[in-house]
Amino acid sequence: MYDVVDYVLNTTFNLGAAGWVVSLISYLMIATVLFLVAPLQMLFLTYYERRLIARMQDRVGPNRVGPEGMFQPVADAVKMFTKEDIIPAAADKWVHLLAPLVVVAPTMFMFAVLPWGPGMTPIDMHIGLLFFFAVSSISAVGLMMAGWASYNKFSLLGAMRAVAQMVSYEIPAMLSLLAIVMITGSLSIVDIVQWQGGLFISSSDVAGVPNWGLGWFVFNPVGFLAFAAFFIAALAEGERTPFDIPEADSEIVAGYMTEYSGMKFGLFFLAQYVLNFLLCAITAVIFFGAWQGPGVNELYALGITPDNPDGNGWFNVLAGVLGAFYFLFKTYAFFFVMVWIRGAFPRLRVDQLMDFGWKYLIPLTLVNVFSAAIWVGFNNWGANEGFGFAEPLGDLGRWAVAFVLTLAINIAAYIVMTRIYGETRRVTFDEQLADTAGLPS
Amino acid sequence: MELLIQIIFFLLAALILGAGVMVVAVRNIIHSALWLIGSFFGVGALYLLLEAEFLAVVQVLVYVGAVSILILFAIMLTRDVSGQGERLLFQRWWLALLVAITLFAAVITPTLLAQSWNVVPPTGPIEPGQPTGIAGALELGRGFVHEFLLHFEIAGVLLLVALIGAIVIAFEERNRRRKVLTLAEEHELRKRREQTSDANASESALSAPGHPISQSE
Amino acid sequence: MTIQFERGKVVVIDRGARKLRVGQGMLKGMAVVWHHWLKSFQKLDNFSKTAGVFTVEYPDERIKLPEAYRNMPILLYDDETGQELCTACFQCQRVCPPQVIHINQARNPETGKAIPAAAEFIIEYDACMSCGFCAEVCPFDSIKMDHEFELSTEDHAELTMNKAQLSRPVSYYERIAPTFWAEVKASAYKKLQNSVKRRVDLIGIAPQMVEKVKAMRAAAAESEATEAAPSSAPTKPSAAETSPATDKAAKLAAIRAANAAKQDAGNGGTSTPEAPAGDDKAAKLAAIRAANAAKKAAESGEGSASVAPAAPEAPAGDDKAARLAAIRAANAAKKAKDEQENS
Amino acid sequence: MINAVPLEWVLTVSAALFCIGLFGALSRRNMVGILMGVELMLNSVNINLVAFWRYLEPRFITGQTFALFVITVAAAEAAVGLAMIIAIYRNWATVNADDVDSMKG
Amino acid sequence: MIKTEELQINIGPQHPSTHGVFRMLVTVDGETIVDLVPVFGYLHRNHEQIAEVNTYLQNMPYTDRLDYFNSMANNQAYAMVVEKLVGIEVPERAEYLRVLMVELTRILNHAGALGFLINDMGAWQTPLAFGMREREKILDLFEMASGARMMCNYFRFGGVVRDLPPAFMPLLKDLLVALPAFFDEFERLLCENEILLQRSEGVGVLPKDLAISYSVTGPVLRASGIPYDIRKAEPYSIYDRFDFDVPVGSVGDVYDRFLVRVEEMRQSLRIIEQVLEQLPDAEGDHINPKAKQNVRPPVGDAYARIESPKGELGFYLVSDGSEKPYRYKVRAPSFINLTPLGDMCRGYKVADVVVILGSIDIVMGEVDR
Repeated sequence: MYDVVDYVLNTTFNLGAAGWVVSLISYLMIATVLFLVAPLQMLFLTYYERRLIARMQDRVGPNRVGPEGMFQPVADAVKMFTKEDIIPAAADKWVHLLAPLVVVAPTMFMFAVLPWGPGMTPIDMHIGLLFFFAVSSISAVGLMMAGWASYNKFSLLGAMRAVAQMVSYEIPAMLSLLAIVMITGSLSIVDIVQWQGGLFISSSDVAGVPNWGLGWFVFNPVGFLAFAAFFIAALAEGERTPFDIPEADSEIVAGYMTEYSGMKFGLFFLAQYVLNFLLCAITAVIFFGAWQGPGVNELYALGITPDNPDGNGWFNVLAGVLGAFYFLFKTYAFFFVMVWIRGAFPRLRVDQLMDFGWKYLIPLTLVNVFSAAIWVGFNNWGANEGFGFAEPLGDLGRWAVAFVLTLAINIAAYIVMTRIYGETRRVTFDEQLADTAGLPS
Repeated sequence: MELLIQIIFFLLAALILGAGVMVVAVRNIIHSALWLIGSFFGVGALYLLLEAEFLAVVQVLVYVGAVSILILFAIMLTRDVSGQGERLLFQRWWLALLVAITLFAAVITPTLLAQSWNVVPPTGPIEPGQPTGIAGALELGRGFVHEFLLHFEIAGVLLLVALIGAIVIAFEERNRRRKVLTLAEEHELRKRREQTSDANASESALSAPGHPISQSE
Repeated sequence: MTIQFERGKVVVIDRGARKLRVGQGMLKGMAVVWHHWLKSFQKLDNFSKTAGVFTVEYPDERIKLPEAYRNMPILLYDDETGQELCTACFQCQRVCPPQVIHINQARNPETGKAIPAAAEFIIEYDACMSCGFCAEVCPFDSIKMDHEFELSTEDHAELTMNKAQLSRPVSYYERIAPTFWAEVKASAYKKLQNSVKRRVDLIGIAPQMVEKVKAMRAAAAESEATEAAPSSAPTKPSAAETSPATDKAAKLAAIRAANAAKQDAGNGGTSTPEAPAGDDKAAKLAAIRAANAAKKAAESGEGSASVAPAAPEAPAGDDKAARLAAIRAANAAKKAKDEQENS
Repeated sequence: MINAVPLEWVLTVSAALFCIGLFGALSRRNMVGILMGVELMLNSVNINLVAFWRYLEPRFITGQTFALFVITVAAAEAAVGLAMIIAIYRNWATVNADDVDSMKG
Repeated sequence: MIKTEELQINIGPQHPSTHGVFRMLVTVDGETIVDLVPVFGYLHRNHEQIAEVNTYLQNMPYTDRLDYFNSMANNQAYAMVVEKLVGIEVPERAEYLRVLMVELTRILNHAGALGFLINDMGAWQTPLAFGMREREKILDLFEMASGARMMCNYFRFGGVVRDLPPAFMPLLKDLLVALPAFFDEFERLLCENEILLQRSEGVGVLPKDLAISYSVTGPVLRASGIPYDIRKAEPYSIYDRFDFDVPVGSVGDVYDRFLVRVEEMRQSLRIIEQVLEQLPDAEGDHINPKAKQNVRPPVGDAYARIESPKGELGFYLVSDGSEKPYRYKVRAPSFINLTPLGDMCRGYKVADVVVILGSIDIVMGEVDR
């Protein structure tokens, strides 16, 4: 983007703009595009979800407005805009007003580090992953504000639940990403994506694997367990079934959104769907190689890159389109899974949710961090770090040993943990009564 | 470029200080906490301006994402937050003000007048093994497992101790907690009491005569 | 524990308590949903299927309603002659659980004798509970249950249906319930023939058929006249003029009756319901009640100077109800006068 | 940054924030308010550390490391402090520092 | 948790999961329920008093409106009590038709009730949609036979209003193919689901002897382990001619109630299959031709009860010899099963309230009458 703006300003119009003006303009343009993309994603996702879940329930879903109901979300948005904005008399007016903004703004920030295609990352921060999660944690403040300012018991209860849930599930999410970060040795999202070239085996682990763009993390045991744990945590972060407790309509009406109407409610809705999109996207990025896929790397190699400054620009476009297609396809596939889960499961109770996060997911991800260390040891370390004994196995052999070891550890951990957790959860009636034995009568 | 940075700096300074003043001046403790979050955010942005990206992100993650949430939780769990009809400050708040202003004067005078801070970053030939440029996350990570390993471990232990300590302090002992008996538990207890007093009357109602269902075991 | 009954036994449900649960139950559930998603591109067109879209996209496609379907009651009349099957036997009015059927028996304007036809027949659709008793008990197969269910309206009072709105031709019912009608067709028509014999003039003709029947009769008369003699031609216009003339007379009579009722109100006569303006339903009900009262007074015939027929003050803007009430009141008043004179 | 804004400015902001925090910690009755004042002070310290690191020793990580430790300590302090406030509230039903004047629970 | 003040929350009367206009005044300590007071009467329609100004026949469509989910069962109970009072014989075929309709009603009621229960647990409509799909089919059959989907008004004193139309049987046979598949699928979807287990195991336990003293009936009682089913205990109509089992639970929690209902649907299916085997072919024998509909029972009283899908549904009538009942009383299972709700919820979490309420399976039309 910088190059294009620079070319237009300084070469075509010969304005002689300073470097920072050029970068400001180019960043603003990118930001505008992303800012427009976010609501469109929300509009599309609501439609997509409603049609999908309807099909899962043997229904048809909205199909009246526009072809196949395509404009249903637009109609909903218009309705949302034109509704009366209600502020409860006892509410804290300013906080009530600010809360939706505080919730929406971070989700917009998070777009800054998403890689849409090769060379199409808005900002390649070297701490991109950390940025993503740091920013996502801000919206918890907004939820708290919304719940408190509404002056409603249901709102406050919902906000407390939402915040407790978000804060709790950030830990397993971070821990499962820690395993990936240990393997790549970088927090940069671009590096993580780059690492996932290969064919079922990453070419970064084993040199000489053909790079078809399929060396995703999910294909190794560490990555798979991390993926499962992360996706579950993402469901909780995005308040999706079975963790949609903060807005459990059968219990606390609509949680922190109870006292919101019209556009402010629309903003919450926007934030939620955009967050869901982002969580699906980041899952696709970290575990499924974002834009990686057959053909993208080859096309990109022919385009203009830092290594190959005199390539053909059209190949950049082609690689970008293909990469963005792969990326969005994976993202929507994850959203499909979210909807699928929503279609299949009831929701947990709030104490069960906390138990699940703290007593099951966190230990499991801790074991996975241990596995990741083994993986890194076998694949990346040499004699210097004390892994000289593995050298004679060769790259592939070391990979295989690491694979078998981590697979065994992870499966064992999964079964043992599930058993222990399951036993503690399944308090039979007799045990429940035995628990009363010590009670004062 | 420089002007832009200066403008940004002043805006940030205004945010940090203004929000800080609001933190101590606002009556409603929730508003106070929200202003505190604003101040934290300003500090985080200042870190970004100072090119400490990692610290900026950690600031947001820890302060905005965790500490402020903790504070908000603590406020909501403790009391009515409006603060209406109560004294906001101690009776001798002017003393505190005096101390603060004196300290500020004492610190700032030598800073601005006596010392020349016109420091030039060390340039010159870079020795082999010395880092180049501005240290980032990578160098920090290296540092934590080499140079500052002990410090890092101590920080970890500190956090663990704080975690356990917080739980121990805030934990309500089991027998002090209110236990609401469910119907089944209550019934079981009553049954046991009856059993101890009258060993005979413990059969369930099923075997009572006159039950409509004739049953054979 | 198994308790043996005479046939069958008591089974204690297996809770699967000792099963190892590592998430396979959730996966099973997801598999079911996946199966439904795949199958959702077909239609569930058969009762033996359990998957496939079962939505009926209502305004576009409609389920064929079974013959027995019952929504709201309607009145049948014969297609050709326009004769209504109803004889105002009051069976339906008596059996109706929410009491929403109101019938007014027709009378011969000259003799005052009851005619087997309903002068007015009102059903309050808004309170009807669609139980179908009226159709069941009707001995003349006149009242039947309709299949029309799109009755929603913004105006509550629109759901009070009078005879004109209730009447449907027999062919309509034959179309929606062919076998049901085939069973009763013969007896229904036989009974209709009997009651038609006792009807006079246009009484007993479905309101929407009145003009047609009139035209038909006029045509018949004309053809008769042309056949018989040209001298009887001047009778035609007078016949055509009768209806506005009687209307006017009726209105006059109604006004007179109302005045009389007002005067007699103090004498312990039937009370005069004062309907608020604009309340159609109430007006109609009041009209019917007043007419009934008048009828009763006329029938009892016991020197009813004190029991003057009461006419409602018809609200402005409700022509139909007002006119109906007026006619009825006028008839009753006339009758009462006659009887008074006789006694 | 270092060319546009002199170090003194940053230090002034830091000192001012420290004094605001100090005033809050000394004067507010509400214990949560006191804790918030302390958090402000810790933040100002961090600004100082990062500023010195950036202006004086950008190639080494000592300043940032120190700041990170301060954040760690702050987080620990917040957790323990708030736990104490909750425990106190449970026993005294107050969060005003001057009402809590007994050493016995 | 931290010691907090008790908080009072109103769940209802307008609330998505109170199954109508029903209010629960919940006192909570944190998330734990200390006290729960059910408040009802928002849907009171004076049913019993209206019945005393109506004739006996006119009450028949009003009974449809009691428990609008299973009007056929209500009709049967009312028809039975009047027949008992007057002494009307019911032809054989009519009895079979009645049993067929009531067992279909049981399936549709349980399919709907389980769907709503899982909905209250937070599933987004899928089990409900599946249950409703089968319910639709059964309602189509009802419509074909009686003319209405829900307010069937199909029963008359001495039989049923009309015989089955010719198109009925083929569709019913198709449905009998679908139903076992539906039950299996429903079980696969939910019965082993770990989340459902967590939400329902050990929740809302109603111990055996308390269930008896609370006088609850139906699946709620059977889930507590009492094998009490009026169809077995006091076989009315022709229920002594069918083989079917009575499923009982062992603990009495929400999970048991769920499983008992699933199993009862299977048993109802068994009964329907036997009905189809045994159904006599006599055309026009759907109603006793001698039975008058505008009855004038002799002076006296009668009580008749059936095992409705929700429990014991009884009608008590006192006749003074006129054409209208002198006294008319409904023993509504929903109402009596609702009485232990407050005690059952005590000690559980707020989120469990709606689940326990859903597992009792109430219809407010019957509770408030």
